[in-house]
Amino acid sequence: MSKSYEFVPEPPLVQGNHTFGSITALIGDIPERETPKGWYIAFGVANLLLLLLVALLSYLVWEGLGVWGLNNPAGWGWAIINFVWWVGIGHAGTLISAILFLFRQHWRTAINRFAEAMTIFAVMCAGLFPAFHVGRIWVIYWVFPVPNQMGMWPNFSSPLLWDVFAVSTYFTVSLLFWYVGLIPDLATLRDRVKSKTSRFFYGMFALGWTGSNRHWLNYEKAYMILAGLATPLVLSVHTIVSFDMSVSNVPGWHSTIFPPYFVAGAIYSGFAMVVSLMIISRKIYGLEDIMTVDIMEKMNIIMMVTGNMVAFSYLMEGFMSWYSGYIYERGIFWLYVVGPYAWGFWILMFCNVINPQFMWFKKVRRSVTLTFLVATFANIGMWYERFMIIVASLATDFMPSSWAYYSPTWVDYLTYVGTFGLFFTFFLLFLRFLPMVAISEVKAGLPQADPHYYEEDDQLEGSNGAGSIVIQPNESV
Amino acid sequence: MSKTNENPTYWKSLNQLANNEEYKKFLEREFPENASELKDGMSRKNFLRIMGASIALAGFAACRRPVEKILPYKTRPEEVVPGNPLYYATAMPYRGSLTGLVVETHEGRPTKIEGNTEHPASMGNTNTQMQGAILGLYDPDRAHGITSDGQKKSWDDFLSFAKQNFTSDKKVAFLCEANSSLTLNRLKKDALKKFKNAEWVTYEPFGEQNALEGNNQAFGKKLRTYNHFDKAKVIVSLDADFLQQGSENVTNIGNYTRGRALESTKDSMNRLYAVESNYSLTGSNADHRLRIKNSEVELFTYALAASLADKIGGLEAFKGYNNHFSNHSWVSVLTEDLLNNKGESIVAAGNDQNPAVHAAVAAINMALENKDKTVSYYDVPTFETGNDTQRFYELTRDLKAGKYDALVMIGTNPVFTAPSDLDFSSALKATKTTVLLSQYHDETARQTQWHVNRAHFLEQWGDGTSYTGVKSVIQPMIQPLYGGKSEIEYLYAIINGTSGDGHKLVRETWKSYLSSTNFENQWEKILHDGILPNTEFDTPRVSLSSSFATYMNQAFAQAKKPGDNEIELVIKPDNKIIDGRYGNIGWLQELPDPVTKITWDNVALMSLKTAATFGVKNEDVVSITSGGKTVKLAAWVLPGHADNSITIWAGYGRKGIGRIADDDFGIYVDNKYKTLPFEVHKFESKNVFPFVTTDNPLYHTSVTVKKTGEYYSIASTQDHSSMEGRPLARQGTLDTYREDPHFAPEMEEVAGIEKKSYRKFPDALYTPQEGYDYLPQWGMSIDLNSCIGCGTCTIACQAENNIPVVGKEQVKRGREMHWVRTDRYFIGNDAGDPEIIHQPVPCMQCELAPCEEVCPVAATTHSRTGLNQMTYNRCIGTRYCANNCPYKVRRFNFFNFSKEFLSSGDDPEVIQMAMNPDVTVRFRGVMEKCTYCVQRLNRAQIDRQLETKNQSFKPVDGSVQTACQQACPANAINFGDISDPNSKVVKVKHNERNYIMLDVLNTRPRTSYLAKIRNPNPKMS
Amino acid sequence: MSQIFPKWANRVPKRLTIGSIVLLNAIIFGVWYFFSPRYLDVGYQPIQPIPYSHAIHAGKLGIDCRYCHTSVEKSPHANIPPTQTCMNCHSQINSKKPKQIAKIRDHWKSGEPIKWIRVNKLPEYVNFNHSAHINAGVGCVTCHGRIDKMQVVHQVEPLNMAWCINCHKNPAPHLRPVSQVTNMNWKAPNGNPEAYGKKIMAARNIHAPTYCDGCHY
Amino acid sequence: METKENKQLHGILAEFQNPATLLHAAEAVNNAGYNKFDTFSPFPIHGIEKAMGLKKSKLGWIVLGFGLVGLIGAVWLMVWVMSSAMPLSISGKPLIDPPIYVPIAFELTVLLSSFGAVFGMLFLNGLPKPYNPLFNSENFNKASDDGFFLYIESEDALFSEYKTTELLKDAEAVNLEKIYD
Repeated sequence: MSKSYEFVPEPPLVQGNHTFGSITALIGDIPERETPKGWYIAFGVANLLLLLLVALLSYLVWEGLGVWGLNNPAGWGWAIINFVWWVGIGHAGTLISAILFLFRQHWRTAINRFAEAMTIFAVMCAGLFPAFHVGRIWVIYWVFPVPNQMGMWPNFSSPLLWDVFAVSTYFTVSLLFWYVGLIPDLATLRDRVKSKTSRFFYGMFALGWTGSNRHWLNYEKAYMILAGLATPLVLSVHTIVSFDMSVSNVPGWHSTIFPPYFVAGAIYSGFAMVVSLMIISRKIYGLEDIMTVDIMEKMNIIMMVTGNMVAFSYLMEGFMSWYSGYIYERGIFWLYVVGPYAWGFWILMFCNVINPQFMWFKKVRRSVTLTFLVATFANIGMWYERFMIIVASLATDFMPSSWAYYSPTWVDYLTYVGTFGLFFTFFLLFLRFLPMVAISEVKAGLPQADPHYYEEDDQLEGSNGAGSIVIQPNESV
Repeated sequence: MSKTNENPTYWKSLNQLANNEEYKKFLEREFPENASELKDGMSRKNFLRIMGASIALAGFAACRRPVEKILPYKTRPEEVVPGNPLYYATAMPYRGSLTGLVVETHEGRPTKIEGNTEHPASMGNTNTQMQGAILGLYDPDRAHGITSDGQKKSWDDFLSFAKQNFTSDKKVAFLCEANSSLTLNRLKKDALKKFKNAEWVTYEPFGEQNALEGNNQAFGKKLRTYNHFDKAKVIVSLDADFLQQGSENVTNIGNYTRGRALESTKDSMNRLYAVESNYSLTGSNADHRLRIKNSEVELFTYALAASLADKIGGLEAFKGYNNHFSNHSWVSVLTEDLLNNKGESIVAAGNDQNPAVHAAVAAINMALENKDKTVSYYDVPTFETGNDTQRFYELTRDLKAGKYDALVMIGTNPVFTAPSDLDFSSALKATKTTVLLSQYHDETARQTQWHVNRAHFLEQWGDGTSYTGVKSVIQPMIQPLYGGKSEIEYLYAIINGTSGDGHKLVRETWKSYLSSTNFENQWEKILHDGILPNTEFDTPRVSLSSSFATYMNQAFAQAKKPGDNEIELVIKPDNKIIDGRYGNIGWLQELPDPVTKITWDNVALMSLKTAATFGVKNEDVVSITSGGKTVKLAAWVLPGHADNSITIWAGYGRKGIGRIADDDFGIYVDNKYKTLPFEVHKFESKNVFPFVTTDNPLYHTSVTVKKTGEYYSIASTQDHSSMEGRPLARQGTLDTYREDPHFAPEMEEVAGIEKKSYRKFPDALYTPQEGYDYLPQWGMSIDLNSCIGCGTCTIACQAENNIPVVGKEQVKRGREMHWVRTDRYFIGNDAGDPEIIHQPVPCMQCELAPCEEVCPVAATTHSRTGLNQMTYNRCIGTRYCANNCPYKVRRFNFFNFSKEFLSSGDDPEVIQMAMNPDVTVRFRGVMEKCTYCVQRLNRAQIDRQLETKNQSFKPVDGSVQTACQQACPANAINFGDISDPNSKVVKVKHNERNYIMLDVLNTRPRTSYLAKIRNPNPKMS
Repeated sequence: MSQIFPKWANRVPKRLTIGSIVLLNAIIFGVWYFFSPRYLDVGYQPIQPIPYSHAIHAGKLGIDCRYCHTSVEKSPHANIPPTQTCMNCHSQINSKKPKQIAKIRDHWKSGEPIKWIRVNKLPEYVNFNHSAHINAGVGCVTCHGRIDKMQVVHQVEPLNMAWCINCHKNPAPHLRPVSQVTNMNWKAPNGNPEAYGKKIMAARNIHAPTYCDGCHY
Repeated sequence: METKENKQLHGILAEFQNPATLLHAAEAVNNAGYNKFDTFSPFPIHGIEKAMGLKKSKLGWIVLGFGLVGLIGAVWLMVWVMSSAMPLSISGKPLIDPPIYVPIAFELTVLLSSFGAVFGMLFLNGLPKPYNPLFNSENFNKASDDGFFLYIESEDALFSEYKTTELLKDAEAVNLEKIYD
């Protein structure tokens, strides 16, 4: 008696009738193709903002931190908010690459490359702030364990120091991970581009990659290990960032839920940013076939899940502040809700609690515009979350006598805007000169990449492997 | 330190110094060591500033070594050991009487002022103005020389001028500040002898003239009232802010707190009733406070007197009198409480109240048999006869009428302070010759012919008497920085047309007080101790004068109940700058007002209800009109202020005095960055003296107030005044204390500890590192029951630790640098009429300090003496420590505050001289905080090592004091070695009221508090 | 395609790696050596307004340090002697350098202080207390070197924090009897300063602070 | 402009239709006993390492080494600094306080490991190698696009121009090319 199972395959990762060659052409030609006008305009704006950033930071260093809106209870302000926000965004990239790689989620190939790029640039923006928010940046090297004539060393029990190590490690590893991924594609470009200079540079960075399978063997191993290392690293980084708060005793900071809560938040905002960037670049460079709506939907689902994790931690915070019976904790939560910064709290509630719920609807998940909207709100919301945690908690802590309202100065505003200049300057350069999709991985993802694809020709002729396979029970699989 | 206080080095040697060339050089600031430190200190900071721009240079810091000169003495005065400070006794003339001081000098420049323990008016304590005097001395804005009609003149010019113009045939008027100087008094007699029909008038805008006149009416003799608050059981203050105002407030604070000190549950304490319109510092310490209009205080007094008259004799004048207070619950309760404490009670009236009120109060105290028990009436020989106020009015009118050839003014500023309808300027115009001696080229100086710049009391020889009459000598610590002259040299010159040496003049005077046989020895003893003991004024036996009844009856007739909806305006002397005389002292301007916590400004204080009626909130500008005069001021809601009454502090809104006193935002105005969202209106003037008129001296009964719709930003250091139900500043009533002595520590529940006794903490996860037992373990205790919240500790700390003034804008941003702040909380359910509790908060020196573990570069760590040390030169300024400090006592240099503070003004180097050479001047971008004055501790520790040949590292208990402790007029702060079970501080910490703020965090602070105890009258509730 | 890089290019990467490693080490060493106070400050020898020779006064004539630097035992500062101190002798004694003596006398007459140039200097934020060290038995020579052999005084020790801390962590080898502090050529008996110092520490109850506000406040 | 004359033969490059044929070819060549040969493809081909008879990569061991250096180095540094080089009382915490070592120890381990992974990989692959005889072949460009190649070096013991060519022909090579160096 025979039973037969129907196997409904995933929708193909790459849509349209693509061969290896066409994939190469699709992405590999971008540096060769002449650049869209939009790119130049965007790049110009980004550069202006970058200049603004440089100017403001010089002004800051010359005049002193007083030019920011910091005051006595609120010793940290926008600088640290922006830092945490950017680092959070910087999470998606390596996370998508690493975790999804380990979980064999092949749809990652469409987005991992520029997600990683985004990570690197975001972390660069983030890194600026902790450096410039110190009072005497000219001695900031004291945070590194460098032997010196004072015989002094850093204090390894400070979460801030852990942060220094975490963020710099994260940046370095992300950079390596990204570059390793780039090597074969750089080789591809090296072999395509015409001009001598670009051949020289691509050639130099391709390190003479030939596509030898002896090399692929070590390469894949290395990539796998890096992914394995990066995954805990990603989680550790925001955990340690959250230690900056949770290890101290400030009400609203001193809470064990922070690490998971921060990581969830980071993934939430990170994916939001990736989605937005993906939506933009697929439009500009016509990569709809690779960055498909299915992939967008998958990411939206992750956003929804992490968003709800964040919402849950808000709930827990409220509950614990009541349940602990710790009047200072209770006080601060009450102040979030009705205190001087309540407006921030409610913005946050909308963006991080209501907003992700829209993703329950398939229509929203699959609609490009709506997704873009939701993602943007998610990013705004995550900024406000950090604002509430850092400023609101500090400004109204144990000592009512010292409570004071923190108000940023124009320098704060413009510095934040300036960081976008830094981010997009690099990001646009990346889009322009580097393969924004992992060419070799996409190819490897194609059905014809599998040697077995060429057996049983008769059955699979021309169907890109997207047909359904009937498996007989008596067959052993 | 105080070890040296007990035997400060003899003056003689420094006296020889004064006449030697080298010492003069000295004053051109050529110090052996410290000057170079300071100069170089600045250059280093400049260097750092540049570093900000080019970090690359950092490595070469050492190569660019500035060549540094060392200038030794020619011949060093024996007692000067470079690097070791010297202490000299002197005295400060403060609002008409002297307070004994001991001044710390470093290589000839005074750097810190302390109270003189020998001196009864000080008893080792000081007040804010005395602490601030150091900055007053080094004020670059003081007048730099003698001027005549805008021309710079020399002292000789003045002498020759005096010779021609002050001939004996001239009709001369003398207008003098309240001044107790004996020599001045001696010269005054000469003056009156020389100039026939000359007039000598004493004028003080906020002086004791009303009190004197009152006593004059009551007893027929001008007598000075002195209240022994330590002896009283019941104190009734009728608008008397005796803890803050008046020249004897240091003594009062000491006595008052001594009368409330509680060592154990058995002790008893006095009870203070306050009746006032403004919420004064005294009111904030009262056990019961009645807020009524200022104009009603008079009526209340009479009602009280009347109700007493029914029970006891001596108040017949009040029999039958009654007004709307007569059946007020307060009157009956007070009557009863006062009668129960006959001879142990004090009724005190405020200096600004009518003479009649003082007369009535005098009668009440007589009737209650308080005289010579709790109240003394002193006969002060230096007083002129007659009513000072009236005499001043007449003098001015005569001057305007041109009846005088010359007007000689000593230390007053009538153009600024005199009643506006007198129009003193025209009096000056009408007089041919006018001369003025004053420290600043002030409003009056600009209208007088000759202005002689006055020497600061630290620069001059002088003498005088304390409030109670104890004689002291003022000896100079430093040669006049700007060649100023003392009042005696000035007066001598006017009389004789020749220059008289202050030193000789004073000795001359004192010949009559000391026996001629061994004058020199006594003289030296006086200079050494700072006082001539047992020389109080005598207290004549007095009785109510026959005319008293009639006088009171006139008073009854005049005293009317103000209309309920009438708005009254009360002008009060400022708590910090009095009538503006201390206006250019940055420390005082930036000191938060003890009750409102406002800095840098005066405001229109009003109650919640009144503010509501005008529809204004804090910082809304109101225009106040009375008698044709209008002043625009920011409104400020002060809970507990009387309704329909507005209080304004005088002394603000000055012009052309100096960069601090003038109508702007302190030293951060021009050269500094301003934040956009925070915008400020500037006004013509915040001066309220125009309201003062001859018939309404200090309050107006009906004024009109309008909301202008403008907004004027006020820099207050405390935005939030509720404790939010958190047990921070803890208090209880005497009864609760007696029932449950441990009520205070039990107010916060800490897991694992039932009865919290001294140094009993919940366990930590690990065994904490302890201090070394061969070292002292420093600890502090602050008694909230003694603390009255005056803020002297803040200024003392600022003076000791080189803390910069940051200016109004920065304070507004919450960046004030005070290492010890005084928190003021409103308590009680009635938002309109709350209680106040004050709580000084320095660094708690936690043993498990949250700030330390979070510093990435180990800039703040723990010393083995238990201090939470702050290493400025290691700090990179992450401000993480400040975030993690639950007590919020850390301060950050957001700008290069010290540099701005030290290098601003015409003569920057001068302010640098005020800096304490033992303390690093902090530069931009570093954190700073209280370290228990570690420079003093280390010095004491090393001195002890030297004494004991290294056998002991622990200074003897009491031989080292922190600046705040030493200055505190209430003796609320105890400090010492807690590893020594017999030290005072340990004894205090064993008191049941001892508690630790935020002990739930188990930070194990070395500083603990004693809970405040109030002594309410059960009948009141 | 044709080759982008010539054959020799394959040798570049290895050489680059080795080269950069060498360079890096060179830089580290350079900074470590040339930026250190031991290189920058030691040997600082300014020309003094009057070529006063410690070699003659302290060395040849054997005048005790404290004759001029009187406050060293009782004050944080070791004072520079007042002109008077010079005059104590040089009002009578003429030396081989009459011109210089004349200078001093001029200063004495005019009262104009002699502008000596400072040699051993700590930053402002360090509070070094001479009396404490003298009292503990740290010899002058320990920090100032053989002053008695210096014609013109120069700095002999780096005076950087690590150098201070080094001694504070283990003072023993640098201790001597208080009576011997000014003795320039004192040697520990039994030639073992470590052991001898340990005895002194025990006997004189010597503890050197190694926490920050021992010096910084 | 190089000519075959002044160059000597370096090996034979064969192109194949698709991954499958390359796989089989590799198998054939390997079975024939060649070992100085290599296959090239724009992406790693599943199972080819078996076909080519390659051993497992040794990269793992290198990474482990680096990782241990990071871990031990970090912990040693922190213990030494906090307890011996700079023994300060910080918040009264003990001088040796393991919990605080965790984050930095972890981070440095990861950092060093990933250095190991990347540089180890490059080392094992003998990269960077900008010059490669294969680049002389115009056709070889496809190796990074959609070409599948097998290359047998002339150094190989079994190499003989004729036999090798035959072998490759049998393995369905679509295109053969001599590579000169």
